[in-house]
Amino acid sequence: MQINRPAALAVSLLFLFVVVLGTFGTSWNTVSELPANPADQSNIEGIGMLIFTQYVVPFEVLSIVLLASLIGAIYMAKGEGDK
Amino acid sequence: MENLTLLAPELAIAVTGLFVLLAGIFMSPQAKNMLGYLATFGILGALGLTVGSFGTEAAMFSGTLSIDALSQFFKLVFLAVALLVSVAAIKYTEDSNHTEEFYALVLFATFGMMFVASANDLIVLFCAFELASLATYALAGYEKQNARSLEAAMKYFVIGSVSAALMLFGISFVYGATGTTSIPLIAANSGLLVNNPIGLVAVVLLIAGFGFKMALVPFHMWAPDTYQGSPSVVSALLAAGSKKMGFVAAFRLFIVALIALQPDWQLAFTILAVVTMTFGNVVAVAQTSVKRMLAYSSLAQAGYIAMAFVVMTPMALTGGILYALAHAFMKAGAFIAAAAVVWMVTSEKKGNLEVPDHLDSFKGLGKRMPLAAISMTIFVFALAGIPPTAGYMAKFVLFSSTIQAGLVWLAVIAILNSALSLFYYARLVKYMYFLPPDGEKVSTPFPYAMALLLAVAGVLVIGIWPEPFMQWAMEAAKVLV
Amino acid sequence: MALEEFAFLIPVLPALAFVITFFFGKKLPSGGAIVPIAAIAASFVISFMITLGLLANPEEVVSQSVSWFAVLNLGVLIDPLAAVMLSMVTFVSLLIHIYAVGYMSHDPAKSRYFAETALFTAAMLSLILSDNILQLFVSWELVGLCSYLLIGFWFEKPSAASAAKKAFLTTRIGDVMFLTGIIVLTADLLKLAGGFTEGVYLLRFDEIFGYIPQLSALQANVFGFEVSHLTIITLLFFGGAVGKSGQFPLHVWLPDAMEGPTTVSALIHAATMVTAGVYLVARTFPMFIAAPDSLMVVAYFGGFTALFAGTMGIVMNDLKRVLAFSTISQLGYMMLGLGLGAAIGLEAVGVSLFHLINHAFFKALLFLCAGSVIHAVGTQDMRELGGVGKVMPITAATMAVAALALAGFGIPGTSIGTSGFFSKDAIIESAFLFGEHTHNWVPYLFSIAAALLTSIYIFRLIFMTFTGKPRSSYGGHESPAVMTIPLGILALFALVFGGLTQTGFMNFLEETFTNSFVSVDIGSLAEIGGNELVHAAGHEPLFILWLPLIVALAGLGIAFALYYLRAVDLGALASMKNPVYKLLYKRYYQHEIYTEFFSIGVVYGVVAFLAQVVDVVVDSIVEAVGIVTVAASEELRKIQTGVVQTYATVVIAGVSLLIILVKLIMEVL
Amino acid sequence: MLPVASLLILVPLIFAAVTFFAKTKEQAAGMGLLGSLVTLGLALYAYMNFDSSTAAMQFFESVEWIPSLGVSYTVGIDGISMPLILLNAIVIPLLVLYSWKEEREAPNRFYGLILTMQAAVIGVFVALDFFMFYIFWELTLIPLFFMVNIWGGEKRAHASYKFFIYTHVASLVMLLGIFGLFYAAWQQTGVPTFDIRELIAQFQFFESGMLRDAIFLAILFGFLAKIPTFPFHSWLPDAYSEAPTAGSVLFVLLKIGGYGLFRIILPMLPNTGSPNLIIAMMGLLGSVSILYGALLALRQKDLKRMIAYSSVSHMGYVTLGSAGLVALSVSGAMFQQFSHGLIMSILFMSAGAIHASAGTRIINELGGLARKMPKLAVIMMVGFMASLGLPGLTGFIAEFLVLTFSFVNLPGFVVIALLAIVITAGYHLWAMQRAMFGVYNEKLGDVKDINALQVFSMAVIALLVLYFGLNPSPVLDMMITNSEAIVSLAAAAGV
Amino acid sequence: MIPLSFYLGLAALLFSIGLYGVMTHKSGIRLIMCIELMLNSANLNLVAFSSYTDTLNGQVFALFSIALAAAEAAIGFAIFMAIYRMHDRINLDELNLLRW
Repeated sequence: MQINRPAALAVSLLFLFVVVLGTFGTSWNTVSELPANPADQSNIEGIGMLIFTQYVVPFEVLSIVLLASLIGAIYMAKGEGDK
Repeated sequence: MENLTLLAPELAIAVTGLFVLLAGIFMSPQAKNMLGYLATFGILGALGLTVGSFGTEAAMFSGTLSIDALSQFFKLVFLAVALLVSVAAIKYTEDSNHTEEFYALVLFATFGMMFVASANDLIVLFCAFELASLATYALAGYEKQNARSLEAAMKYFVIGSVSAALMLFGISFVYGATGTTSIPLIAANSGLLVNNPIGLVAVVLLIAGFGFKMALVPFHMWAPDTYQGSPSVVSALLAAGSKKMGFVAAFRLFIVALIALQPDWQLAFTILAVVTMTFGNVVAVAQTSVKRMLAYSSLAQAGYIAMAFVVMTPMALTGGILYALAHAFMKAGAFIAAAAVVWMVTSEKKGNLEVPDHLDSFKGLGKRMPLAAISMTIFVFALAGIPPTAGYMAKFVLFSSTIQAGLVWLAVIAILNSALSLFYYARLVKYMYFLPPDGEKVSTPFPYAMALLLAVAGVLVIGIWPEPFMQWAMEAAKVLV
Repeated sequence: MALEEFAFLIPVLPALAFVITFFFGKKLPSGGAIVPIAAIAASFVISFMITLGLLANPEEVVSQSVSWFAVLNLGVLIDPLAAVMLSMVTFVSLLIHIYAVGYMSHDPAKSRYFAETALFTAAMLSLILSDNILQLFVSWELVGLCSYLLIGFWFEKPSAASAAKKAFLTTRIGDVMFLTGIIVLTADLLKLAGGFTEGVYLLRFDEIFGYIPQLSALQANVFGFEVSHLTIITLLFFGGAVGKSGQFPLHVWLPDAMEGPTTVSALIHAATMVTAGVYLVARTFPMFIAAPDSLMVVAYFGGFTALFAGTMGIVMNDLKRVLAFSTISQLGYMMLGLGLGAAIGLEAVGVSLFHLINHAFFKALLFLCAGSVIHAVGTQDMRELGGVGKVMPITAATMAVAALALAGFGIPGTSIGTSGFFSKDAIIESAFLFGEHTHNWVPYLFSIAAALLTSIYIFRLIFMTFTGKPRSSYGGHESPAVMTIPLGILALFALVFGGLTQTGFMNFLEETFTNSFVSVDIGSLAEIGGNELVHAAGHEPLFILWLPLIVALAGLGIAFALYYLRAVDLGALASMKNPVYKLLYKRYYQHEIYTEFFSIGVVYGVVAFLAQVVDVVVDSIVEAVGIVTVAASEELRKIQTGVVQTYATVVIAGVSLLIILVKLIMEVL
Repeated sequence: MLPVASLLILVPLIFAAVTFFAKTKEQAAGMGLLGSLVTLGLALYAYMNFDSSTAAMQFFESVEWIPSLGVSYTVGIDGISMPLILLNAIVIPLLVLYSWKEEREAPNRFYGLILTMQAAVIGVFVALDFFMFYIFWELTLIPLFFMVNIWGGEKRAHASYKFFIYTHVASLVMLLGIFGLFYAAWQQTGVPTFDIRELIAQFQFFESGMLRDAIFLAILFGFLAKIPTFPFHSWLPDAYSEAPTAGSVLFVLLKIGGYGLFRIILPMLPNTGSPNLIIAMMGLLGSVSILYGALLALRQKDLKRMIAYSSVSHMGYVTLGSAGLVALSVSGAMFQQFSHGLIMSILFMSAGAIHASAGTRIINELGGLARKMPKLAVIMMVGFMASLGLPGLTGFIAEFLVLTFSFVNLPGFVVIALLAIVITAGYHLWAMQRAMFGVYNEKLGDVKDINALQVFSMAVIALLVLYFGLNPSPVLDMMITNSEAIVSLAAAAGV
Repeated sequence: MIPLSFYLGLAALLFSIGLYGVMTHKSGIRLIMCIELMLNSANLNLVAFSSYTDTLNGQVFALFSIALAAAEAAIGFAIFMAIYRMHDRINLDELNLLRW
């Protein structure tokens, strides 16, 4: 089986169908209304607070992720000099 | 201020990783061989710290990390695998000029896995999960002059990324329905998920995300190719280590956070477990590449462990957790033995160089590399569940739990699979001992020998004296129930 | 008497002789023959002394028992019945062993021969003095084994190997019936006794006989007939006897058994082993007489066999085959004699055993004479012989005596006559009595017709072998003294034993079942079995008394005319074109029916073949699992196409399908 | 008092480990002999100190092992296991002697596997904890698999896998039964235990129903397939006939299936839902096996296959005798196990010797071997006669007890078995006639008789067959003691 | 007010498009783009939910995931580059040494 576009289309449509059915069939428990003027409300500060308090662990992990991907990418992408 | 001593193992790994990386820059290619020992000591230290902290329980960083028996147990698993891989890789990276990168990536991947084990928040979980994935993508392609290694890395990356996306998509729905990413809070707010179709969608998306790591059929597609194509030591890390990461994440997420959706995921896991173990075992029969065969056997083993989700009794979870530990030793050991054979074939430049792990390379291994052969025999017998090995003990507990829960049909499928697996395992043993060797005797390189002996020790100790491991696994299972 | 303490030595000594001869015989002179001869001589002495003691005091039988295993025992019981058998067997065996020293002198494997005959003697003696049915069966099987080994003594001859197998298998059919009888008996006894009792030997004859009334009362439904358990058991025992004693229809092995050395034929297939069946029926006679219909069956089979074997005996050309059919016929007489017990009660045992003992002497003699001839001339085909009497006068003379004894020459009403005369006539007279009493004349007709045939075939043999001119060039000389002396002794016994012991013997045997070991009332048992007994011997019409002699003389006359005078051309009569001759010569096509049709065709070809088909099917199911698995593996692995896009497709389709599947199953449940 | 039960497992295991490292053939065989002789000494010691008047466990040892699962190291010997241990201990050294002069690859592994097998089989006999029992049970597969796979005949690969996987599936089914037993008893008492006797004792308190019967049937199936009984015998002919001589002998010493019947099945039987139905089924399978094995043996062209099928036939007596459920029929079944081990050892050794000398085992290609191989002929004759149930040899005692005392409860099945007796005699004698008697087949070339060591080892077994055939009490008495205990259990439950 | 379902629908659609792309494109570059699309559609979900549930976790999560996606893309490109070096093209469907 090589690349099979109709099958791929069918599969992705099926996925769409299932997910849409799932999301639209759900009565989401949302806030009654969005903040009056979202543009006004800056949540940058809140996000920053969260990142450095509650989510400091993923933040630190992310540093290692970046380091790892850096090493990995450089290693993979670098042509061997001796080749 | 948080008590960081509880994170000492993780920190030790991270520091070792950074140190290896930095030290490597300043070292001559020959001296780089030292790095392997360095990493090994780092891992040993972390292992010691982990074992030392057994029994402590704590929630850290606003509850995003949870130090408990489950996390400690799986950290033990990951560190054990890392140790084996690290020791074996001393030989593997001997002639490489990139030893520091290799070890750094191994250590970072381990670091990621350890965080997954103790993650108590989906954000931590996802980030750590990705760390473990990203680091191993590069490792899989470590032999970048080797088309197979690259192909393995490519497939691993593509399917891994798709799975990550699926998982993130699933997480977003869970978050949307509960308004939180904290695992305990999700459990408390899961009303909406239970009553709406989105619950099932989210569950299956998450299963797909973790199933990628666990290599459950049909999310396993990358696994045989990647396990076969990657350097054997990396395959060991993937099959023995990162696969367990999928399990520990799934344990926490489904059993703790989404317990309210148990009917959905239980059913899904039932289907997956049965299909996975059957497919894995059946297809393994026809394999001629040993690593590929081990990959399929790895699928089958994942299917067995997934039975823990189906049975969901304390005994089953104990069994599943114990199985994770046992499988870490058996599978890592088996891949390292394969690594030794691949080394033998490639260094002699004789035999099937395209597929150095072909069954034919194992001919007469009992004469050529006695230690590798006997270790491999023990590993495959353990995988087949033959006493007195860790594999037997784990199967004993896990399979017996299905009977306890009255799931006789599941038990029957499992044992039939287990019996079928004997076929290909025994064939491998036959090749090693009972076919004439193709070459001279070769002494097993010291690092491989050490790694193999460690793994054998693990397999046999768990098999013969399982009581302490049983106790730990039971403690870990208690966290979940 | 102290000697009785050593009764157990009677079988043990020959057994030891077997061990010694088997392992060390080759190093001893004449193949170690001296060892078994000495042992058997000792056994003979012990037996004979005990018999003498019993004759004086028939009540005080010798009885010893030791526990064997479980509730079963090994034991010795020497009552009158056993005593006469013991004496006869040890005596005949001793003579034949001595004879064999000469006969087997040229055989390289003679030590094996003597070892095996010693073992045979041991087993036969153990059979006779067994005090329980199981030991009897064990010995019964062991004599069968020895018979097998000795028939196949010259195993390199394919015919010998084949005959040995045939003998073992045919008798085995009987043995299984016997065993089945024992099994049924044991199960019944267990039920009746309500379990085991410590110290009670379940299968000892005294125990068994004590339960006869209860056994008879047990009824079973066999093919719709209500049959007494006792009848079933006794008929199964009789089945064993049919096999061992060569009765119709299991007689087919006995003529073939002549492939063994002639001494073996004399000892085993004439004098001793083949009479074990008769002995078994005699030993369990109280059971037979108490079992409705059993003795009638015995009588019919015996009578028919006597006649049937006679018809085949008259056409055989092989010296030993004639004698073999003669043996079958005479065994038929013995069975008939026992069967007549339905009318004459316990006397039947005496009559039958008397013939058994006499037959042992003259038939052993006949065989040994035949052996002497064969030993000397190297062939046993009578068509190639003739005029041997001139070369071997002693052999000819003794054989003539034996022939007279077999044909039953003697003067009725006096004590003058050969042994066979007294015993055979007694049976024929009993058959007459039986006929008178029950108006069933079939046994009598069988027996008188058989008497005529007996006379014809035996004198045919004498005339064809010893008279006339040689029909081929054989060498030949008289046999050595070690062979002729036993011939002389046996001839003496064949001549006078019957006359001397006639009445004493019968009376002695009547004591068999009333003594210190067991005491049964045959009369009341006969009532249980529905057999009315008569006690009116000796007032038969004169014609009846003389008739056996008349037919014997007639037989002699016919044989004389045909084979001595050659008054009639036998060419046309004795040719394959004559259907009667062909039928007889082919032995009623028994080989075709038993071996080719039943054994090879039905059992091997059909039943075993069907079993093999089943096996292939069962096995194929197992194999199919393996084949299907491997095939599935080859197919399923192709799902891994190696193209990453396919992999992604499978993963994503998997997600969607899993969602749908779970949803559907949840809905259904 | 020595801890004999443990030593009986440990000694062969240690010697096996040492043997694996032997360098030369002599070293390997010598180690094998030494190990098996020490084991024999231990077994004899145990036998001498054994009290056959009690059905209780002797040489009992128990140590906790995995408390969280209730697993303990518990061993002991009683009248059911003693004779089988003795059988093993006697035959293995003789087997080593028998194989002494044979040339083969990797003798160290060969003898090492023999000793491993011995340890495993004795382990099954002495284990009183299901966990251990199962470990040893499975362990027996491995040496046999390799025996067949390495040193076997032409179709060894196929035969070995078939045997391995088939019996492994059966064992696993049994394992499921054991699990069921374990959990049900745990639920019952609140204390986990794998103690065999405790679990059997608990079995009677289980709720009646599907589960209880399923547990029982699963365990029963494991044993029946191991015995093996028709229709679960498919693995046997291939495995027995393809195995090397030593492998075949190890197979016949593998008496663990029948042992399971006595140790586990019969005590549980009275408490199943419909014991009479199960008895009838076992009786039917046993008697059909007897007849069926005999008929198939009659059809075989290969001497070893013939013996293999005759083994199916003989093992039918074990099943039938157990189903008979009378003390003496059960003892007969036990004795049949003992006897069959000895007799079949002779037969397989004989067949192996013929194959080694004449180069073929096809019966029709042989002929007149008795002239060239007189010593073998005598011993083989003893074996054949014992196998066809000739009185005076062990086979008869066993068959007589089984048939006679099973007749009390199962007359119909005994009649089926009786039909087989003539056929049994038939195929033995027919084979004997064609292979050993008649004119010597000159095509076979110059065939040599068996060597002195082989004569010795086979003759010793033959003498034992004779000795125990004449005097079975030394082993039969203890069997009866234990059978009575087993049967009284059934009687108490009113079966 | 735009209903939540609009966002969700859009995200699902984008995700499906991404999937279709992964399943059909031969080129590694396009494949990575599609993967990015999928990850970002999930981010869209997270942010939308964040707004509609009035919690900030989702947005934090989205930030992290953007960083992760970048790292992932880096590794991916590096692997494809190595492949390119070896095969001189990155048609992924031609890489099928490892199969069956």
